[in-house]
Amino acid sequence: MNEKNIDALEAERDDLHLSLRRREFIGALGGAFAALSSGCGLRPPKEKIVPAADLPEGAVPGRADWYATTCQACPAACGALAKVRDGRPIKLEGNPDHPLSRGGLCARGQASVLDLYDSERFRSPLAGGKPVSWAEADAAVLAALKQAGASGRAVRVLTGTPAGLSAAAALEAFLARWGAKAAVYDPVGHEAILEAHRLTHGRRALPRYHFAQAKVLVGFDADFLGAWLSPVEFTKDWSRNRAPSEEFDLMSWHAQFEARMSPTGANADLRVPLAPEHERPAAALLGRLVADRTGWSGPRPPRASVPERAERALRDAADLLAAAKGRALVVSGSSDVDTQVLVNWTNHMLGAYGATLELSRPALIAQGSRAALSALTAELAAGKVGVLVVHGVNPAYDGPDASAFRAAAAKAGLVVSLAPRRDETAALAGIVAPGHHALESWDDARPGAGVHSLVQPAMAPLFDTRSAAESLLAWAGKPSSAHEHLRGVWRRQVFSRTKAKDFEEFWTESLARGAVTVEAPGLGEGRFDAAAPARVKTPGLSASGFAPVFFHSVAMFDGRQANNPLLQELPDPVTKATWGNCASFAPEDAARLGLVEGRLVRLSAGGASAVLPAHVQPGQAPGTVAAALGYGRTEAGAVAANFPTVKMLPIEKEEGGGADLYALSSAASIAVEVLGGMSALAKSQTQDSLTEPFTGRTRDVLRETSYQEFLMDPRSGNPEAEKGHSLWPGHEYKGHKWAMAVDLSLCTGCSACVVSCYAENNVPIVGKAEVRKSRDMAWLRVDRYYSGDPESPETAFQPMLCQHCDNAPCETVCPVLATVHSSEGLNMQVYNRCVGTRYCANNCPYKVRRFNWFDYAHEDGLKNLQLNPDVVVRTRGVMEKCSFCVQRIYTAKAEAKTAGRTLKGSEVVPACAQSCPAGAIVFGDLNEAGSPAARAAEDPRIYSVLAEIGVGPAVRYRTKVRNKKV
Amino acid sequence: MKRFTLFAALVFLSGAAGAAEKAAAPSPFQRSAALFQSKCAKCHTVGRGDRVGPDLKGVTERRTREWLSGFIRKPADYLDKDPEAKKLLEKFNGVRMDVPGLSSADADGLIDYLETASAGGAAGGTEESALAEDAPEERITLPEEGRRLWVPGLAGAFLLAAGAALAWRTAGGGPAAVLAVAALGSLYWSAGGRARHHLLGDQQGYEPAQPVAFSHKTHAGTLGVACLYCHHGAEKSDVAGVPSTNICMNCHGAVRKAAGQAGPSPEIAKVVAAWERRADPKGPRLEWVRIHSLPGFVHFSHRVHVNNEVRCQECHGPVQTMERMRQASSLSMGWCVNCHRLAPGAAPTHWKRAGGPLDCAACHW
Amino acid sequence: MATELLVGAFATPEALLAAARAARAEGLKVRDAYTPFPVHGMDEALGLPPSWLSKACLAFALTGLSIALGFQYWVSLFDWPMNIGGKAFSASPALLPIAFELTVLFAGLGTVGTLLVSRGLLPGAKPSRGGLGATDAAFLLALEVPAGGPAALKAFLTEHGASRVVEAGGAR
Amino acid sequence: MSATASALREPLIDGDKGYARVTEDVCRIAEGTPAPSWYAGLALSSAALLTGVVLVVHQIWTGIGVWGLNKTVGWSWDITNFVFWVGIGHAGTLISAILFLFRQRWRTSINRSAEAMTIFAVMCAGIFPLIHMGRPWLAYWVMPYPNPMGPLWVNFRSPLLWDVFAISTYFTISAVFWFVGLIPDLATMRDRASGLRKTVLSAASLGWDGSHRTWQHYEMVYLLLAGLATPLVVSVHTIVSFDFATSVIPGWHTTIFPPYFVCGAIFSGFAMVLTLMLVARKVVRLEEYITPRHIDAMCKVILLTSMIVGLAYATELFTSWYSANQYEQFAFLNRIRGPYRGYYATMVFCNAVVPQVFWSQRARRSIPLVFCVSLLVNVGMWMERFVIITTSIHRDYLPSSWAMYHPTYVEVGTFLGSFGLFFTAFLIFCRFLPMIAISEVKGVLDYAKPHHGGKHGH
Repeated sequence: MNEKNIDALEAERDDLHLSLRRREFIGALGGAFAALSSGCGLRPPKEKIVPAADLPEGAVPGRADWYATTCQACPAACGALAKVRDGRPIKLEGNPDHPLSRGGLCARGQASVLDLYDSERFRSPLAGGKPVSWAEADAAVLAALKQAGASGRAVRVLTGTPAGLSAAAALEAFLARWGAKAAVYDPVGHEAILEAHRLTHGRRALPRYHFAQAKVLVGFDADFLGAWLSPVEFTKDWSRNRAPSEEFDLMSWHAQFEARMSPTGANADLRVPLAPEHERPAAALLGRLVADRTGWSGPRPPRASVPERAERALRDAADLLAAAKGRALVVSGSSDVDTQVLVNWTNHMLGAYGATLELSRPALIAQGSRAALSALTAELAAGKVGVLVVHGVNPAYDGPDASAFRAAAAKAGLVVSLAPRRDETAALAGIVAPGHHALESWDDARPGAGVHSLVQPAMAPLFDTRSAAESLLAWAGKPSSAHEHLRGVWRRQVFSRTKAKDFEEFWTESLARGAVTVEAPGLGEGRFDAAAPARVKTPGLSASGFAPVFFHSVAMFDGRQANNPLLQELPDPVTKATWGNCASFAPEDAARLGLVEGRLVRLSAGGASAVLPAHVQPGQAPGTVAAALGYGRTEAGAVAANFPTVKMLPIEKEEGGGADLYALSSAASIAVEVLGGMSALAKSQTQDSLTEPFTGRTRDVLRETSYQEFLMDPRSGNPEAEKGHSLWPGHEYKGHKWAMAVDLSLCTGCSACVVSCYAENNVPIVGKAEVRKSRDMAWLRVDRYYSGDPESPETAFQPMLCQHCDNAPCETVCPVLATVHSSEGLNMQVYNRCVGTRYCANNCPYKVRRFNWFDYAHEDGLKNLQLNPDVVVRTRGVMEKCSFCVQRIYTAKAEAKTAGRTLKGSEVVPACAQSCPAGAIVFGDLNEAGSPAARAAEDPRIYSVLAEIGVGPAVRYRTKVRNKKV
Repeated sequence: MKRFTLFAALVFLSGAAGAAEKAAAPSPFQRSAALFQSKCAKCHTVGRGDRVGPDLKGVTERRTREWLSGFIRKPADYLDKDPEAKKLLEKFNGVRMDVPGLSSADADGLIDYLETASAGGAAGGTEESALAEDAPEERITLPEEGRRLWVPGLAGAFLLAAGAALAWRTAGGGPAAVLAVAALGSLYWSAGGRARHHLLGDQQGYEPAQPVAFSHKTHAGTLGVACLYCHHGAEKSDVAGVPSTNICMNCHGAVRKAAGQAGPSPEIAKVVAAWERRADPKGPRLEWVRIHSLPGFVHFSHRVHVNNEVRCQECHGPVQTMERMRQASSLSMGWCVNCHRLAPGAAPTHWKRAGGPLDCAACHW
Repeated sequence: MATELLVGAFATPEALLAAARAARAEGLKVRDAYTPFPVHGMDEALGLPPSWLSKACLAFALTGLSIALGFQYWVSLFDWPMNIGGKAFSASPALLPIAFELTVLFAGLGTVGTLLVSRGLLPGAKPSRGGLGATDAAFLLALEVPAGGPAALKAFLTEHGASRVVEAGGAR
Repeated sequence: MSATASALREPLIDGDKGYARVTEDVCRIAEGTPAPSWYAGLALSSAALLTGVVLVVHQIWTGIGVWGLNKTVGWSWDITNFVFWVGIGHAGTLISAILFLFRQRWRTSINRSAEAMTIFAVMCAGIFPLIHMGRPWLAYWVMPYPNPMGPLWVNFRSPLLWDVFAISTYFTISAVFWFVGLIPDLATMRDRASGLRKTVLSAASLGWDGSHRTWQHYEMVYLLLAGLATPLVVSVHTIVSFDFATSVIPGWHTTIFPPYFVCGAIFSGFAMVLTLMLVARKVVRLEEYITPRHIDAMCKVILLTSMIVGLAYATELFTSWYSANQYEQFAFLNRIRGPYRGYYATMVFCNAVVPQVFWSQRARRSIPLVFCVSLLVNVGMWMERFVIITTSIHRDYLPSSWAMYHPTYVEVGTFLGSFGLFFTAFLIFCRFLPMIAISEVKGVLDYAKPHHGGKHGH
């Protein structure tokens, strides 16, 4: 079966490679249509069609089916819908029915479908690096387990926090059978929060945050709109209070104190650069100020001094927080337990527990501890471990001391890895028992108490892999299919807690919905230990050198998806750099060190060092160096190592993609050495400001106003554009008139839309060298502009895509009619008619047209399986651009016509709008009265970018509103 | 096992999606008529003769209601045991009726429908194979590469001829002959010669040999199997699809010899072999040669056209007369656009809508 | 037309002009003059009417203009109207450059073509007065031999300064 | 202007030649064995041409990405070279047509070479729009031909399509004009040749016999062609300038472009004619035909057009300032002060400053100086096109997409290759065809001789 699958898929790949046609992918499930090109006479090459032998009833070739499942790209466990076309999942989208994520899906989630087709996945079990059968692998593991028992050496499982009930039950069964112990360690941990709650509330728990309830919000280095905990859920909640309309009651006020410029900070109403060493004093000061205003009578932490600017901001924040008691929230991403204790104290005083954050039904992700990993490393080093099973973590890369772990693991009797793909830890394993990709397996997730989310396969396994739960159960002596196991666990632990009567009915309904919420036993919010705040010590002065701020970026997170080209090419929302990390410095530090962008610097601490290109980051706290983690992986594959993805010119050489900073991440201070070399960053945007050089004038591209002014005048900051004269009467759109509105108040720059667009529209990945030459192919990009003081700038994001102008300048200039206007207001780009003069791109005021400079290789046949068969793969020499997802429009029309009804514009949701967790993008038919798109057109905040040149865009923006309460 | 559950989920989901789309409730009779169209009409007619199965006109008079209801619900039982049914099975080449999942209410409704239809109450006009015109394929036209080009062609011929005459007088025979030949060529082209020459890449008339000598003439013509019976994707999906082997086996599970032949047909044997060894990756596979092939940058939706009552033959030609399948139309863009341009008055009356979109993006994504 | 011709060769254009004028004055039939470059005053000396090619040129130009405008309007308004950049289907100003270019193209090619064809200047055509140096430095005058025979004519030519007199066939 | 004028005028052709001598002098170049310098020149230029061919093949094979263009700068060297060569291609027809209409008879010595130059320059120009396409093998789609796509025609609103018509019309009419002028001279050569050469020349000269009845129509046609080519020559660069003027990009969207481009074209065209003539008259010893008087006259044209171009630069700046349009003002400030300011400075220096030396007659008569100035003008005019095209789009409306453009070796080599083509073609022309219009020169031999001037009043 698996063999056959691969055959069929490879046949398809060959075909795709030969002719880049996409129509022939029919029904991969049961043997498939595979089209082969062979022979060549006067006619075009003869194509063969091999029909499926046994096509099941209900399966219709050429139609997409959607499965509800759970995204497994990070522990947040957002609900996802997998689009399956002819047996292949080709797209993940947010599941609106999911209780947490409610419809959005982040960049990494969107990209994770491509991980399924990663050629670095294991294709079969391995023993000593050689492919073996499952029977052989199981025998070897069982022998080692028995031998460990006999020789008195321990059996250990190193795992992340089990994602759900199924995984936990399988783990328990295994542990029970072999008397083993599990070391639970999470690469992206939130231990300080867990510990702090143990100290303040007597319970080691991670609260669930309800940003929707928070009208005043203060963040300390918590990138909750970027990559912190559950960004999709948080963005959804946060955005509820961010888009003012006239009937809107209150816009939230958000202050962020942070060292690096994070996407969250960039979206805050007030952002104050704050070095890490000032974080605890600042939290203490805020606590004391809030205590003054709320009448806290208990003991207080000692006074600490913070920079003056921060102190002023903290006073303002304290005023507002206290005034919004019960609707206020303070969050911190700090890994310092004391800081978190102070934050808990402040939240307690503000009455936030039970209102804006909840311990009663806590979040259940990332419960592990580093101590568990160090204890295990010590045990390993002492040679006490007979069998080590590693599941879902990669400490040989991202552990706090990866080299120690690697050395220790060598002393284990046998290391068994359950990793689905190559990684640094699997490289140490004697036996690899590869797991499935999430889209191939039955599993579940429990991101929070009472929230159960199902993972169901969207395709039969591509390779000879086995779900991790099946492996653990097999070794526990209770072999069961993952499906049966999952059903069993759910019958016992979920079904029993619902009111449903029939399990089968409950099960199919749950599968269709994707997630179930059950009554979780309320644990109560716990009692706050009033003595805790006073136990906090004020920190000593920081050491010399730079304070490290190594963070999880929106694209790379902890590096688990480093081999995903979609994420490598995704520009960081803030730095706009792709393909590798860079060391960011505050402008004043850069000036002092004589750094310019691209200058190589060596960061070192202890014995470890890393070389990175420098980057000057406005708004970064002086005395810090910030860089993204997750790069510089050695065992992740060709993409992570940044091998060229496009044919290079003979004179161009490619360099590696970023540096691994995990070894430096626990250092207190970093020495920075400026090296002689340069390595230009591959940035998708090189001009950071809307202020022109030479004139100092600001371009009216991104309109802003303050909430206060907005309340006085809803059109504030958005003066009506002068209406110019036209030579032409214009055309009437009688049927649909497609249009889009983007709310700049809601756009957080998270870039989910960008990846969604890439995945939906087969946008080519071009690689580092090409991005450096400004040749990225993004149809939809998120422009990021700074304004004001470079020490502490204001930031704004603006998604920019084809504006589908009614008077499109690109259309007039195309000599061959390759781009013309449709009767429904679309600016159509006909790839097959394009001869590639690029005149249209030159004449585009928004510069949203992208040219295929090369045949952007679709050489990795496996990756090609992700290509959307509904969208043609463009050949070289043609222009391409955003089509408003015309394939979705016409598919929806076909559905409507088949069903004999007329299409409603609001039925069509383009990929970008679908993915947006904040709901910033509204798409629809202007002629459909009362539709969101038609209503958006009446919004007083609506404006067209560059309205003065009279091109009449169909994409319009809503003014960004900042809450200037202070 | 895994696959089964996956399909179960798939079937469930597609069913759920379908249920959600159902419009206002139709009358019971309408529902039965629709049921007949979807479940029965591919093999049976009412008053249009035997197809794969018998003509059902007047069947309610021939059989009892109970017998019919039982047969509809559990055809297998009857085909195995009931003598009447066994006789029919023999008559219709051993093709076993297999319609799963009909309730007794469904069966009653169907019998009511058959009664009415036999009496002529429900015109058979909506029947799948009924064509509103006698030969819609005759409206297939050659691609008009040079629409209205005969005027400039003729003018060119005239000018060239005049030039030739002048050259004859002033420069002699050689130059005049060249111009005269050019004039003749132009005349030929404008007088219709242009229609006789295919442009490069025009596949019209392509009629390759297939691995199995499948005859559309026999199946669609003589036996009158509805097009959508095998190419069922055409009404639900953009892709019509080459039928999967299990569809062949619906009939050829029993039928092993061609009409009028004594022994088993070697052609059918190929299909049977492909079916029986379908699980074997090295087993024989049916590698059909693709005939209708649009370039990758063109999207054609079968379901939109089929649901607009555009007949299969209007594009694919008189398939029911083709022993070997051939491409009847050029499938060029101009050919597509000629129909899309038809105004409501000019379009065939049986189409639900006339005047298809002329936007590039309607086909080129 | 088997009329015999006498061709006189002169050294300068002035001599040729004088001879031609004299010949016409004496009522001799001047068939043609052959010169290395166009000699001014020759038209009048030979009594040629003004060239009609300017009228042909105008006709060609008008043809080009109407074809260009007609075709562009037909395509834009009737054959396949398209919304391009929101402009009206006709977008008249945009049609002018091509109309102009095609006017010039038709006029130029047509006029030259007419010249070549009407004067028999086509590949393969034979020059009629080869070997007499009319393309180098000789100025020739071809006179029809009157009924009285060539002698008087020969004398006439020599008298007007012809350095050489040659008999020629009657073609062209 | 009769007697006085002739007394003041110098003869157009030096050396007091007879008709036969002119024939001999001009035909000798095409009939004899070429000088070693000709072979050296041919070797050099064909090497450059070969380089260009190799690089163009590489570019078409691999993709246009081998150039340095990017998402922001979609045109740079390619269209710069195109406009540059089209501009150069203006001098020939201008000299032939406009000077003919203005009865500037000094043109006869240089018009043949200038026309040839036009044709070769337009060939060089035509290559660039062709190879700048992403899919040059589909270039025929820009022609409105009946096709099985509906038929789908072309976009008559696109300036690029106007370009197609303008350039192809210009090329056709120039080539016809050139060929019509060549016919009598080909006949002259035919009558001197023998063997294969004669056969070829016989076919090419179309049976020309110098008949005055033909000459009469011929002169009319020549006049008509000149009359047609004059607006054509103006229209071509006007239409080329529409590529930019009709766009919405600040720095491109400029109404001054048509006259500005036409003058620039004449300016650069004359400079290129001068460059070539100065070399040619030395190499093939035509000093008596191309006299200092010719050079002097051309220098004056260069001086005039230089000042017009300089005025255009000033007007551009004034307009952008006066427009009060933020984007417009920035576009021009960015030219002067932005990353490409070196190009702008070179452009102003070469085009507006350097030619001012021609106010001095001594400068106009100094061959080496004139040669240097003509080269600098060509450099400056190339810069002008680069500045207009590249600096306008590399920083347009949205700062987020601003980008820098740097050429690659492929672009540089392709440009070199276009020079290779130009000079190779020109050298072959010199070798096989009469470089000077024999019949026309014969017509002006008497010019400035008292009897002639008196008679015709030139």
